[in-house]
Amino acid sequence: MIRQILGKGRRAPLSVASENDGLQEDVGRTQPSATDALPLIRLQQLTKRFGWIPALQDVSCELHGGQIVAILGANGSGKSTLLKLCAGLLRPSEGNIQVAGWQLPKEAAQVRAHIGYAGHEIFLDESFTIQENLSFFAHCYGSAGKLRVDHSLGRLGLAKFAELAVRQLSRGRQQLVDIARATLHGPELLLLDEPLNHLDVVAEDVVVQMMKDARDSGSLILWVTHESSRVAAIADRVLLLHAGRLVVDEAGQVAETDWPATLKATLCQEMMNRSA
Amino acid sequence: MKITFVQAVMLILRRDLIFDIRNRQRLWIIFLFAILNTFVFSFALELQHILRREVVVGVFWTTILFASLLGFERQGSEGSRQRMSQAIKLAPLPRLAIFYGQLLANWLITLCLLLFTVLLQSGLFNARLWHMDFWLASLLGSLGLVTIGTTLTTMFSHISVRVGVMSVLLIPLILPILLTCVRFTLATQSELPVRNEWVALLVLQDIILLILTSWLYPHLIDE
Amino acid sequence: MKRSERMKAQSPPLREHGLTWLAIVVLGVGFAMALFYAETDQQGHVQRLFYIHMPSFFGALLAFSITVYASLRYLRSRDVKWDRLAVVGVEVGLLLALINLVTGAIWARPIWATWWNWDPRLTWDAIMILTYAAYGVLRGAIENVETRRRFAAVYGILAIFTAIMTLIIIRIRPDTMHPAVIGPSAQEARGSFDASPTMQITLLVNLLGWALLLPIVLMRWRYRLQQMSERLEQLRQQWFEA
Amino acid sequence: MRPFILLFLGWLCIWPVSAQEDADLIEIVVAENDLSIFHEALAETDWGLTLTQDGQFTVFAPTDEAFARAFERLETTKEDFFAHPDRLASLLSFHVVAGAMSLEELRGETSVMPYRRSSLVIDRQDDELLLNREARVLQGDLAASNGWLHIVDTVLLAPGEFAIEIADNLSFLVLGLAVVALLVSGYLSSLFWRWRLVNREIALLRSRIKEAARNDQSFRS
Repeated sequence: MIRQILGKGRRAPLSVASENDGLQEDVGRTQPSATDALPLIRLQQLTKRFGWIPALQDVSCELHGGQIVAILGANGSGKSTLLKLCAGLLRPSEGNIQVAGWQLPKEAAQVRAHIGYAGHEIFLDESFTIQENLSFFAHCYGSAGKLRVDHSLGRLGLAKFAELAVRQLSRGRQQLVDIARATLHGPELLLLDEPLNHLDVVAEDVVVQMMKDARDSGSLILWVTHESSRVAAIADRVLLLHAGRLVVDEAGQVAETDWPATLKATLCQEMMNRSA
Repeated sequence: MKITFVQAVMLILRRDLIFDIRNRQRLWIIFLFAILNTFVFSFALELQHILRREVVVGVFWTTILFASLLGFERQGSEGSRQRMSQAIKLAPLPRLAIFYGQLLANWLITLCLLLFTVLLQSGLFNARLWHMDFWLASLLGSLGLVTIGTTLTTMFSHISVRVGVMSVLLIPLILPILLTCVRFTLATQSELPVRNEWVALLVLQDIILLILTSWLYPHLIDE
Repeated sequence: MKRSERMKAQSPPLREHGLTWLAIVVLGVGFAMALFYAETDQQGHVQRLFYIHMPSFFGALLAFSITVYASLRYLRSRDVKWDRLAVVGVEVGLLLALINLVTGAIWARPIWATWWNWDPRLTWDAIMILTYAAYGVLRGAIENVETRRRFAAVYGILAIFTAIMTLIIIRIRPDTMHPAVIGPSAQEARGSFDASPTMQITLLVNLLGWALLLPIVLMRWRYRLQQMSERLEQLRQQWFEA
Repeated sequence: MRPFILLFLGWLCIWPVSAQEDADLIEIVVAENDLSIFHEALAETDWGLTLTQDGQFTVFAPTDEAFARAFERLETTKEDFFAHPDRLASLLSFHVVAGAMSLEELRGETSVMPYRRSSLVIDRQDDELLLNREARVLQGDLAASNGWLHIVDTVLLAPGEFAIEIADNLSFLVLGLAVVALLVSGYLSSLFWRWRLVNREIALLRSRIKEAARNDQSFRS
């Protein structure tokens, strides 16, 4: 079923991932045209202060479904905060976030079913096995059934570890399971906070492939990362954050910056020749 | 299709119970403490000499209060439970479903604790605690205790707090319920006519508490 | 901080001072009246403590109810000023409740020959002190500023439930099983007040002083202190940030 | 003539028993020989009057020897204990309970509420009654027209009763005022001290920030 964001009215009703959607997900589907549809995420002068330290300062942009957006920036430049805000875990101090037309802090309930978030901490329970953890979340998201759990485990190559307790897994594999948890219900908005950190090369490719599949099926992936080298190859669009401000927006336009010119220039250059 | 409210509550309830059964430390702490507390009181008050049923009632409720207090303190500070509460917040479950799920889980454990302590203490002090109204009082009293306990546990699972803060916070809130329970069970013990105004008072408190905590719970969870 | 704003923080406007001086005058007059003007009750001179005991009780009630109202408003609007008001209400309320407790106990000693006779109002006052002291413990235990305010507001509301329920339950005497809500508890017996007009005037003056002016003045000063300590924390964070 | 004497003697010996039937509590106390202090105490206060009227009472009468022991405990003598009638009345009110209760009925109770308003605890120690955790009943169930009388071996003292000699309560007034003054001044000084501390800290920090800003400019230029 084509996951299409209807462009009319403020409240864009999202089509719900139906029960049997899991299987046909990989079958090629038309790429929703990014221009006319209502943006999946709209940030307007988003500011977030922890105590008095501004983590994010009036970030505003619009992101459409069907693309991978890389978020780059130094440590403490507000990347994770931006991700948590989009996931509805934090409440913005000023400005507002709209995910698929729903105002996030208040109407988060409607949108939570369509958001997948995998952060730094592993949101799993060590004493349970992988199978139990994932089936619990499958039940939570309402797309119950062993089918989905096996499918997502298989996709990330974790099928044979299903019976192991999370405690016995290595950090990298735990992170994979966490990503499986986030993508279990086929979310329209996938938020990944440095997913490739602890992974070996094989696992990295699996995750990148999974991100590409999700992008092809029309969902938006916000990917926070450090390796700017891989960004050019994978991301359709880049957001550069420096000290809480959005430096580079849209494909390559530069706002005001004192971000080290070299990295930015090389990055934009790569973006230019790739899209040209 | 979203899961219904009751399904969500059952889900959280099953999850919490399995979690507690899986790592049994919390249960061990609660039940062992109940036994220890009983012995401390029996030695301290020389219970076998004074055949006073009132004292036994007092000892019973103190044991219940402190044993479940230790359970809540432990639950509040468990690392894995804190991470899980974050994950559950992400899922599209209605906020109150999470609260009632944890509430029911804690309530079941407290009821087991009640049963265990009644058997233990009526045996040791051969006081006849098996009074019908006694069970009513314990049921309602433990509901109130658990409501406040779960609220504070949720609060503490978001912040890592040193030991002891939970008891300082929980006991003042529990005093009215404890007062009513002790007086109600006193009436059952000393063949005085059991006035049903005590039951009404307990029910009233439980209802007010449930309404209050249900209204305050979303503020606890969401930023 | 601009100069004018800093000046305002240093020397509060006359209205601030005026209220403080008014409170000091009223308290002084009330104090003098309690000692010399009012008749000595048949319980002897110790009964004069009553003119501080009862008004401070209502002052504490006023302070705690302000805390509850501020907590409710903070939860709805998440505005920092409501949280400041809640903190201020608790601190002043605790002071006044403590005064009420101490004078009650000292007054009970010669009359009832015991320091503490589990009199309903005194017990209720003690439990309120315990509950709102725990409020202070909670605020101290949380580092994150937003969570501290939110949880403190939630606890402030739960605490008032305890206070009200305890008041009702304590009045029901255990042995006779019927509520003595109106019945003469030891406190009321002492406080029943059809006595001479001089006593009533003294009580009124003291009531104005202790129950109204003192809490409000203390709260205003404590509120300014709270503002300044938050200003300090802000500067400290900026300093570590820079 | 003899039968009359016999009759009179017979009447005399049954008189105390029969007399007891319609005699009230005070007369029974008078009749008992070792309750003189108790009787004197009753006469001293208005209890002497109330116990004669109708209305059902249960009275616990401590023996003279019990009073003697009580006076030592309270380090007072009989005279100056009787000097304070209100304290005496309050002590006696702890010995009188509304409603006539025989020993049997008392055994069923766990605590009763005398006129003194603090509960009198009743224990059972191997089938013997224990009042106020210390007093035993020497002779119980003396029926009277308006209630029952039980003679006990120790004076019932309410908890914390007259433990120390009560000074004139003016000193308590002064103590109360001193404590209040202490509390208020303590809070005000803590408020003032915190105020000064915060002010000084703000000034310090602001000067540091200004100074840091100044060397930034110098560094940049």
